[in-house]
Amino acid sequence: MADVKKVIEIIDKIIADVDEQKLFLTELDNVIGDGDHGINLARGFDAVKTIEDTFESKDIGAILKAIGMKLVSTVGGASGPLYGTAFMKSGALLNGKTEMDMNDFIEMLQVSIDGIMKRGKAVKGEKTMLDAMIPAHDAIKASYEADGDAKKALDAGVKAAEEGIEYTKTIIATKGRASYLGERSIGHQDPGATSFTLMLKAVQELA
Amino acid sequence: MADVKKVIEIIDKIIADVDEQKLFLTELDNVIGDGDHGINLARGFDAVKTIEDTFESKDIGAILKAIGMKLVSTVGGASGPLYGTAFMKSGALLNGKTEMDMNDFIEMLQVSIDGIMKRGKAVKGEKTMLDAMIPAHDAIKASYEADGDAKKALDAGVKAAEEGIEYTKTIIATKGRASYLGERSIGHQDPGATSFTLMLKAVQELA
Amino acid sequence: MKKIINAVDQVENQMIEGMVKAFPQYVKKLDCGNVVVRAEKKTGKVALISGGGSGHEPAHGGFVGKGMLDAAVAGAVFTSPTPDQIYEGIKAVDDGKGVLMVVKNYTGDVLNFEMAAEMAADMDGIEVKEVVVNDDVAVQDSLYTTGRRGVAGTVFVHKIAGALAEKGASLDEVQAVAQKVIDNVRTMGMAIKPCTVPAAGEPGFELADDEMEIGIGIHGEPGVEKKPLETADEIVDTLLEKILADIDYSGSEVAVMINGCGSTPLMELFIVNNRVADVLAEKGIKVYKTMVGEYMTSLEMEGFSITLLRLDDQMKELLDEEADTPALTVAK
Amino acid sequence: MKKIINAVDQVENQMIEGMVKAFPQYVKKLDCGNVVVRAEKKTGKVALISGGGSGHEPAHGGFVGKGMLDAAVAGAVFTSPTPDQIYEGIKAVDDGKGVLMVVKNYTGDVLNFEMAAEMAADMDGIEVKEVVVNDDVAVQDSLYTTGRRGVAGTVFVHKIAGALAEKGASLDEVQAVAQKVIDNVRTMGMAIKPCTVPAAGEPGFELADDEMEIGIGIHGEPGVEKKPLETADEIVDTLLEKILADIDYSGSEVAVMINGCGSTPLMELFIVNNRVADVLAEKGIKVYKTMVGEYMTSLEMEGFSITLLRLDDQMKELLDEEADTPALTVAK
Ligand SMILES: Nc1ncnc2c1ncn2[C@@H]1O[C@H](COP(=O)(O)OP(=O)(O)O)[C@@H](O)[C@H]1O
Ligand SMILES: Nc1ncnc2c1ncn2[C@@H]1O[C@H](COP(=O)(O)OP(=O)(O)O)[C@@H](O)[C@H]1O
Ligand SMILES: [Mg+2]
Ligand SMILES: [Mg+2]
Ligand SMILES: [Mg+2]
Ligand SMILES: [Mg+2]
Repeated sequence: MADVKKVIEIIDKIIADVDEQKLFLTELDNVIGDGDHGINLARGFDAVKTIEDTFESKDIGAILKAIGMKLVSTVGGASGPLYGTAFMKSGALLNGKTEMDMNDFIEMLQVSIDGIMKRGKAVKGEKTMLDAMIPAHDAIKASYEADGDAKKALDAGVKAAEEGIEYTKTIIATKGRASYLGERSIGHQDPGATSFTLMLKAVQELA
Repeated sequence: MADVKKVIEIIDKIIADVDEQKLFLTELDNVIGDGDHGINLARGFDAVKTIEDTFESKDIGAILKAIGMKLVSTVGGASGPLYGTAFMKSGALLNGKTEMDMNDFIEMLQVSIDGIMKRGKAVKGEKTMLDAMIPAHDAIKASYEADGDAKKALDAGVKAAEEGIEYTKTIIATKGRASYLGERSIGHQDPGATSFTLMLKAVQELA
Repeated sequence: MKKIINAVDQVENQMIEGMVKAFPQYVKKLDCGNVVVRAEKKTGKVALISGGGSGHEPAHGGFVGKGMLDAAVAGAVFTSPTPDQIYEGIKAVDDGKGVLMVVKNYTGDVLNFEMAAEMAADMDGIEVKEVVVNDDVAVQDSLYTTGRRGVAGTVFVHKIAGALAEKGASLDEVQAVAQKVIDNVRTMGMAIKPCTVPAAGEPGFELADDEMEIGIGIHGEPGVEKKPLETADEIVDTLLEKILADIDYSGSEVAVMINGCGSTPLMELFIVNNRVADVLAEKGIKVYKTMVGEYMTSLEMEGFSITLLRLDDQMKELLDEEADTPALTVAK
Repeated sequence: MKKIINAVDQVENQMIEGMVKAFPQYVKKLDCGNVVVRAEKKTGKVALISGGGSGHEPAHGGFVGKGMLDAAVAGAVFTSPTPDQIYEGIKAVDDGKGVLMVVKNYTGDVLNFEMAAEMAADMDGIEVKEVVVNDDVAVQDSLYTTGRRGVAGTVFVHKIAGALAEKGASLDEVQAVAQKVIDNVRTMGMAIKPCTVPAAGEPGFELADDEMEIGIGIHGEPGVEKKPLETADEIVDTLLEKILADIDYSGSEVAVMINGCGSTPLMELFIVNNRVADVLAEKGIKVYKTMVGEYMTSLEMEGFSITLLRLDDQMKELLDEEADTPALTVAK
């Protein structure tokens, strides 16, 4: 699925996409949060950019761990520790590897979800990034287990994540800042679910 | 020229006119001062209105003194002590009188001017109320001494006061808040010169 | 966006630098980031650390000093600080007696502070405890939310827990009194004008010329409702009603805080207090102490919050203890 | 006009009432009007009285208390108080040692205070002296003007002369030190947003979205020029240049005040101080003490002023003396 070079390529694209979608993500957060999700993530991935030149000499696990630590120490807010935890857990999983396959990726999603659920004390259906992550993981896993087609599996994952975003519009937030809005949060999509989908799309396109 | 009843009538008109011109005077003060001259005077003459029912039993001197004290204690700003002094000095001059004639009025203007000049340490040509008062006094005096026609004299006074207002547009303020503007005060008429003219017009119309 | 700043990405740094340069007798900045600690470390006591996003000045750096905080960590505007910075703050102020973190109840703050506490415990064996302030009655505390937000009442936690720590109490005692303040403090706010996060460039919400937002949070988060602007007295009555309904203040003594959100003239805060004092007097609630000013702001948001703290003898005594910080001084 | 008030003609009264209700331990109001005096009259000392229009809160009522003022008289918004009220204030605080009036240099203030002083001298034989503060370098002090305006530097006069009076000095001594402060204090301000006098209902001046007014007065009076908005650092440089050109600060120690005009977020004031501190350090001017906050506001005007006070040993000592007032507390 991906070697170190490919992973770096994907990270590169995520950095660029987050930057490009910064205002959009912030605008989403403005409606039901505090209007900084795009700013936060962009600050984090800009910082990741500054350590990118160290990646080539690292294994995939070390790269993901370094990204996780960078995100934790620069993003702040709720999403910083959550995405940071996801990358750090993924790094621990892929420790020493210079190649990863689809099964690695599926497991990586799983440990990310577990890490985020534990840190954020959240479950599915609370209008968070988990509502894109969990369906994406499940769809990728099901599709890949069915026919072993990686591309198809990733397409299914993105589709599920996008449906997850739509789903967040229909529910009341019970975690994060959007929960203060109660009923008023209905009708608006979750910024974190949106940013996760953006990252998954980079994998789909390049892996 | 005026008995107690007439004086009360004139005061009544001044109260009404100040109220009517409040925004205009304030607007003038906004341009070269701090935008409160109309508000200040209206507050003062509104307060005068509350003691008007005591006037009938008083002589003209006592009425003017009471007005002066009321203005001093309610107007504030620069114009409060200045107009207050003018009315108090006029009251002292007309102490005990229940009738006043044109000579009384001319002398009343003179003590008012003297009082204001002393308190405000100002002279003619500094872009203040004095630039309407002094020419008005001089014109009334000259006209009345020439032919003894009170109406003509008051007309001449109002005309001189209005020319005084025009004159204030042409000079730099060297007293009061407008002096902070330096050159920038040129082109704008003085609020105090304007409010004095308003009062003189009430006398002209009713006396 | 019309602001007196230099560059959007410099506001946090330059704010902290400007604060530290103004008050070198009180505070200094750690090299590692926007962490402010007492100019001279106070030893032999439990250390108090707080923090949160920037944009709430003087909170929290302004409350670092004698009788209040030992450290304050400032994140980006309206964004929780990161665990590494909080961790550095914890390490800098711990003196072996343990550290109490005063955290406002936002997911971001809670997650980042807890991660930092884990780091300090795991890597340095520092005993770190936490209290989570949740005084904002505008949002419901229910199973279906993350609970009430932490707002201006936090300053009372700093003052009272800080005073007890200064007297040499144990970590458990300091945590207990901090929790007692939290259990007894309630706040509600409103705004008539939004604020603009510099990096965003646009106001966080919109209000028409005749509208106000009741129950606003300190990041401009909505609360109860948007409605036509009312008189100061009517607004106060609405806020007080909610606060007084939340816990029973009857017959008790309270500390009152009228907190400006950043661009509310003091004149208006006093007009607000005029009504607050009258209503409390009517209800037989005795005011022990009133604070009027800017304690927990939201950049240039215009509005105010009312905080009521129900006092007991211990809290009264600690409220009156000496404090000497850039933003709050209580003379003995 | 969007304000948190009840009625335009009640703002001054309700502001004073709200202040007195907030700080009964410090101040009380005289029955005769908006005159605020210490809650407990301090006897055996020269009394200090100040005042001016309302709308400058916390000035001047917020500075009534130990080590500062004995009385403050508040007029209508931006309008000098009247002589009868000032006279009542003088009578209330005089204790046979004489009264010093601290007047800001505006025709209205000077005329009304002087009339009050005449009344107190004539009718009650009270010895009243006066100092006139004129720290604003934005306007030229020439024979052809009424001289420089009195602005935020006034607070240093209150602090330093108040401290000397508290120590029991004579009226002449207190007047002399007040005059010394005036001779050594300079201020200049700017604004990016005007304010609206409640009774007027419209802003006192206009600024486009990208404009600022340099040299603004505390009632929104223009000063030097209207020009495009610059960075905080550039603005500071402009203001400091004017201040430093007015008297020679080189090699001296100064007290710095960064004063918010009413709706400037503290964050921006700290960013301003960051530059002020750097420039003064560069020029070898030593900062003895810095104050950052709202001391002399202009309703909800957005902007700030910088004040520099050149200190000598006496002024340094008096600046550090204990003060305990609603708006300024210096702990010993
Ligand atoms: N407890 C939680 N568990 C999982 N995700 C969460 C939780 N709280 C918030 N989030 C996610 O974080 C996103 C907001 O991130 P961000 O705006 O960067 O932080 P903040 O809310 O602190 O400003 C939300 O859209 C949501 O997806
Ligand atoms: N020294 C002075 N002598 C005479 N008139 C003065 C003097 N200073 C100001 N004035 C008058 O007072 C007017 C302003 O009054 P007002 O706006 O009520 O007071 P303030 O300037 O204190 O706000 C000016 O227009 C001017 O005519
Ligand atoms: Mg957010
Ligand atoms: Mg005026
Ligand atoms: Mg945030
Ligand atoms: Mg005025």
